[in-house]
Amino acid sequence: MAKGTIKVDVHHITRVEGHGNIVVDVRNGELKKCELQIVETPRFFEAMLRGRPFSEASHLTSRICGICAVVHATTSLRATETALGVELSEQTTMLRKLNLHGEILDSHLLHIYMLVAPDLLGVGSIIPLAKSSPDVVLRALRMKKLAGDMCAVLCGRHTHPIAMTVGGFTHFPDIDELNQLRQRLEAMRTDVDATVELFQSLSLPAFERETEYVALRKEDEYCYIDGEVVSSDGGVWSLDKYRQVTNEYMVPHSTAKRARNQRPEYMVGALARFNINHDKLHPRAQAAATALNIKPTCINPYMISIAQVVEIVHCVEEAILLIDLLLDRGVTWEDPMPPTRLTGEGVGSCEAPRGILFHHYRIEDGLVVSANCIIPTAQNLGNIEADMHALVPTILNKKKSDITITLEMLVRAYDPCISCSTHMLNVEFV
Amino acid sequence: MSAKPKVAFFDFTSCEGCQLTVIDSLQTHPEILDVIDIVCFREAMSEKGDDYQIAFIEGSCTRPSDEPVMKAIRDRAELVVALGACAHLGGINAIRNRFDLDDVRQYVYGDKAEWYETYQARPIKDVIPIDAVLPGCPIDRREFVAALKALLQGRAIQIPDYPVCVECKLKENICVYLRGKTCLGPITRAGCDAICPTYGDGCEGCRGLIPDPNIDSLKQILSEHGLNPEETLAKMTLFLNYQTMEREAVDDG
Amino acid sequence: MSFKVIPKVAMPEWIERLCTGYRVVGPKPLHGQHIFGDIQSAVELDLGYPTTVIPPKKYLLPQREELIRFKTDGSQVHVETVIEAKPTVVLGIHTCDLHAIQLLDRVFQQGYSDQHYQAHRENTYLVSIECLQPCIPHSFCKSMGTLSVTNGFDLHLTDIGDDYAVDIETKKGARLLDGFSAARDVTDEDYRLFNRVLSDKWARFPLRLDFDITELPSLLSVSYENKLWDELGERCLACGMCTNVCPTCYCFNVTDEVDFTLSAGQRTRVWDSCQLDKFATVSGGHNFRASRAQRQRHRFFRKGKYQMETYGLLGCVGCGRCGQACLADINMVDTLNDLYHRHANDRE
Amino acid sequence: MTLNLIETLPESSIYLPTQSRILEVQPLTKLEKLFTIELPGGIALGHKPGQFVEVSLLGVGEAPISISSSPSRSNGSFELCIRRAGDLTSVLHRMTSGETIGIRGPFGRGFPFERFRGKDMLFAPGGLGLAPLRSLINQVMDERGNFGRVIILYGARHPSELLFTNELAEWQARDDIELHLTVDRADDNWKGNVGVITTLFPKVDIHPRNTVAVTIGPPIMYRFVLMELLGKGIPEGNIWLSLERRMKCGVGKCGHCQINHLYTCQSGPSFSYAEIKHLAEAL
Ligand SMILES: Cc1cc2nc3c(=O)[nH]c(=O)nc-3n(C[C@H](O)[C@H](O)[C@H](O)COP(=O)(O)OP(=O)(O)OC[C@H]3O[C@@H](n4cnc5c(N)ncnc54)[C@H](O)[C@@H]3O)c2cc1C
Ligand code: SF4
Ligand code: SF4
Ligand code: SF4
Repeated sequence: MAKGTIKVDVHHITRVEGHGNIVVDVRNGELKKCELQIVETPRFFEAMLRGRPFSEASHLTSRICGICAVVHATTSLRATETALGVELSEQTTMLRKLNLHGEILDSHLLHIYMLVAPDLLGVGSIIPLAKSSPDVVLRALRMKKLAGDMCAVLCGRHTHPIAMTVGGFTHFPDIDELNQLRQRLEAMRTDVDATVELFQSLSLPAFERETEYVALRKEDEYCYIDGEVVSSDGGVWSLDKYRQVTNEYMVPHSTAKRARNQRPEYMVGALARFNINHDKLHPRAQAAATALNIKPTCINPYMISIAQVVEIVHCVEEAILLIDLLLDRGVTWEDPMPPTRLTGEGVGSCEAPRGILFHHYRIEDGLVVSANCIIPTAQNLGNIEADMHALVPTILNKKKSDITITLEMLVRAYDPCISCSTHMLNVEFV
Repeated sequence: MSAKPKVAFFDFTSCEGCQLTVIDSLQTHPEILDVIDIVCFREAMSEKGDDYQIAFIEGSCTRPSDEPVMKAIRDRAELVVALGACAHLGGINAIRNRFDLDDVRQYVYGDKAEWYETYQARPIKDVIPIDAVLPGCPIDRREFVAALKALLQGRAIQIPDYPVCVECKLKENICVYLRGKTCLGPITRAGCDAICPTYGDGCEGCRGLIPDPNIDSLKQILSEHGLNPEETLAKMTLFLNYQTMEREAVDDG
Repeated sequence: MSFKVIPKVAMPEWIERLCTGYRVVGPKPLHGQHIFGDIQSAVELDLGYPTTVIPPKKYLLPQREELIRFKTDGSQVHVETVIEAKPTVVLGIHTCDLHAIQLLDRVFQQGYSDQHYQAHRENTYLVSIECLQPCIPHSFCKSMGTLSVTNGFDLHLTDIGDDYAVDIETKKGARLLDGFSAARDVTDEDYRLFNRVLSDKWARFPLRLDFDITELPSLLSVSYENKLWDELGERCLACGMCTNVCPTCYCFNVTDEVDFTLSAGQRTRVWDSCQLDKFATVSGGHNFRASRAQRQRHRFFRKGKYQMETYGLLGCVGCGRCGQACLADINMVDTLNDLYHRHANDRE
Repeated sequence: MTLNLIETLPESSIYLPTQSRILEVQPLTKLEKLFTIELPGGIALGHKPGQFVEVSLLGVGEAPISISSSPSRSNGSFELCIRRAGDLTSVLHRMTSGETIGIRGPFGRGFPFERFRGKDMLFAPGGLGLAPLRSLINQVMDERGNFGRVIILYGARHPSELLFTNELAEWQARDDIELHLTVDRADDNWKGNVGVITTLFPKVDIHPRNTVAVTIGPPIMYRFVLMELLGKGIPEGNIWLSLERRMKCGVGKCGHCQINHLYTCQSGPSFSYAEIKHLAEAL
């Protein structure tokens, strides 16, 4: 079919969050068009934040995405806290971290088991999978439940956390709950090993493309909250310089915005984190990486899913360590730290399951007056298209249905959360 | 029960957290997959079916082009259930209804504003008739499970018509007002098991107003607890903006 | 029946002993309030507590209680009564709450006897405590005549300084002290202290109603059409907190649940409230008490008149919880005094 | 410490329904069906006219339903006339003979039948009110000799909503019953009276001192019918009605059915007007 004419139009790519279409147009063997169109309705969060009390911002922005609600809330709180000069207690920092580990787990498990695994096992979704491999599905549900319960113990629920507030928490887990979590996490190691084994046995498309990777980095830990922005092409930026990294722009075929840094596009997310922070992974996660045959710098985007498996191992181990620390020092009911001022500007940043997330607020007299949120998928969109451009010519000889599925799998590997990437660009921060 | 009912899930403007909650409910109730036949669930499956009896719709209608899609779903389904606050009440999407829409678009998309189709966010009942709602942001897992059972029994979905305070007191929570905070529990429909007060935060009204809420009295109470009129308005317009604007319209004549 | 004394230093030992054989519950602090909860050791227990959010009625009439369980196989239906009542010692019941339990006893035993309540009641050991200080600003037990008790408890504790004087009223009560050697006999000095503590306490409690409580039913009789109910109706949120926290309220709803096979499940009763909008609505939509004013009136009439007519006891014991819980500051004392003065003015 | 712990726990519960069998389901109108129910072993329900049972569907709920058959015609079964009004009754309407339903009761106070003997009886049911009243009417008919005149004034909204049309025809045919029917809206075949039930009252002359009137119908009907009955000079103690309230337990605990201080399920649902006229919440 090398010289043929192909039009692939995958409407509403399924098993991703949000609404996206892939459009590929090949005429006489030449790639005319290759787009990832985002048809999600615009949500206007930044506009809606204007005029609202700072205390509401994290509750409002957690609604950007149901899957990464905790990280939106955490990032929002960090932006507000930076703006209003709120120092956090050690306990708050630990609880926030633990909570975020729960969400990374929940989201990665959802992604690799319910969205990616069906492709690799050749079925349409977990529903037939539940028939053909019930043990796999039950394991996935069991592991995901623990991840969700972890968030529930810390903040009430995973989708739209409750107890996280500016300066701290409004509810605290008791020792019994933490002990139970710890026990269950330890018991989960068997499931984690089985997960690693499952993905060891599956084969992913071998496709490589040199890419710029961007992630948060801290000296002393595998970073998910705060830190500095680091690029694999070199360069380190403090969080308040995030605009120098993201350089957002718009394209007409998408309600989501895009970003570029040193190259015309870059990648964020599990693979970027793995490539940049591999040395900070828990030893068990490093061992899993070896077993899964992934090494930095890995430039196969399909390996994002494998990097997620590695992070699952890491998060389980880190969570156990964090709980041990908490159990050691005990959990006290402490009031949230109050703001030291009611006017200010701040940037918050976290690693969401899908990559770096930035929230940037200006607050005046306790009300948010301007806001900007840059979501991981927005940063990845350009890179996905660049991957598709590189990939399509190499697979033109395949059947159309194979091309379609290969492309869908590529998009799915990025785990795009399209509903949250539809947002704004030009805000003038005076 | 003879054949398994065919069930489809759809989403419009939303964060898809309600559908995630549906997926999460499988964690505690994997048997759901045995009793219903899910024919369409974009977030979780590639197969797409057009043959269904029950449609759950998440998300608000926020642009004219959503309307024909919703109507097509209505035509196919015997029963349409609004899933979550966005579908039920416009949800937080309706916050923007308080602003000038052009301004909102410009604020987010600058000079490219005209690329983005939008209009006032609205609950789906303003576009198509619906048979039931599962309120909340996100929906409550137990309420979703109970609703599925009711549908399997051939009964109507029942949701509470009393306020959150009832569930809050049954759990013996310390009222957040006594902890120096404020709460919309007295005017908000229960069914969430008072999860926000349980975790130390005041109710934000995501499940919508109870029938015949005494809003004037609550406003008085909020002001006695130190909220100024702007703060009170902010509370009444986070999840409740659509209903608040409806009430304002009635008050204005 | 008889008297003993438990030295306060021996309380931990007593509680530890009790815990080996019973579920032990008592008042403990939470976010600046108190709730009745499970007690594993004496340090959790706070017998000097002001009042609890929910009264100890929850151990006799739980917020949610399974009544029956059912299962269908084919055409066979199995239905069974569920009665689960674990022997429970409730420590530190205030006298007002004990009076309330006497009303609940009549409600659930008069006419059809409610076996579920009865089972809890028989398996619950009531250990009350003499109140020596007014507990919360809203309480008015002295006006209601509930500031002391002479019966209705299994054990009654009075703080006499370094010891608790223990009034043992029932065999059940005596059983709680079986073999507990630290509980010693009463001395003359103990009696002296006991008498002094009791006689000193009364002056500390204010009379808060401006009329005698025996006048309450007749005061209400002439107040049915009073404008006050409309005024309360304007303020009331119809949130039902006042009734849910009330030790003498017991109205309930009944709901069924099934599992996914649709063939097995249970029927559960859950506390309900006459203050809720739909409490008296029948199918077709007619609401027999549609306004908040009517519902508030109903509540006050139940407390001050109806229960007296039906069960011979007032429906309010003056604990003050409803006033403390009500965000609209609707409370018994102000309402009843207001009614009394309006009526007195009308007569002039 | 050795403890003698568990006090004996009872095995039965006032909330435990008796699983009973539906013998027959007969559609009466679009909304009402007549269910014939048999208790286990065909034992008699032992009810009085005016009493009700709690009909229980496990997994759905319970609803209070008046007993529509007369104790004098029990035959080991009893009848319930049930309107499809909501959740539970809709499920009930899908059930057929042979299926199982739960029954608790009979509950409530029936009509004081003994006190009615020797009197002229004036029955004034409206709509579904005939369902409970049928029990009393048929008991009176089965002791016809012990009563004076029997007058029935029955009103429905539409001819298609008239209940028990066979029995109506039988009564119509008898010369010891004066039956007058009316409908709010007629159809083409309707030859009788058109108008609300009160338009029937001028058609009958009674001896007020010797008449017992029993009226059952929707709340709005009572006010007007009572005016007619009192206007005819019937003593307040001889005017009887049955009040509907929400009920959850049927045994005087749940509080839903209170009319002022009275529990409808205990003191009623049958009341004489004299008993309730001072109760502001009754009518
Ligand atoms: C003493 C008495 C006798 C009755 N006799 C008959 C009769 O002979 N035939 C008949 O068709 N109907 C009768 N009814 C009315 C019947 O009980 C209601 O129509 C029925 O409860 C509706 O239940 P549902 O679940 O179908 O309706 P829904 O409207 O869905 O009811 C929802 C809930 O409200 C409660 N509820 C609603 N209406 C009533 C009500 N009127 N009384 C008590 N609870 C209510 C039910 O407990 C139910 O759980 C009688 C009611 C009473 C009080
Ligand atoms: S915390 Fe809120 S919901 Fe709970 S009782 Fe108080 S006002 Fe009601
Ligand atoms: S607590 Fe107060 S506001 Fe709530 S129902 Fe009772 S009286 Fe009304
Ligand atoms: S009415 Fe109020 S004061 Fe009286 S017993 Fe109940 S809660 Fe206590």
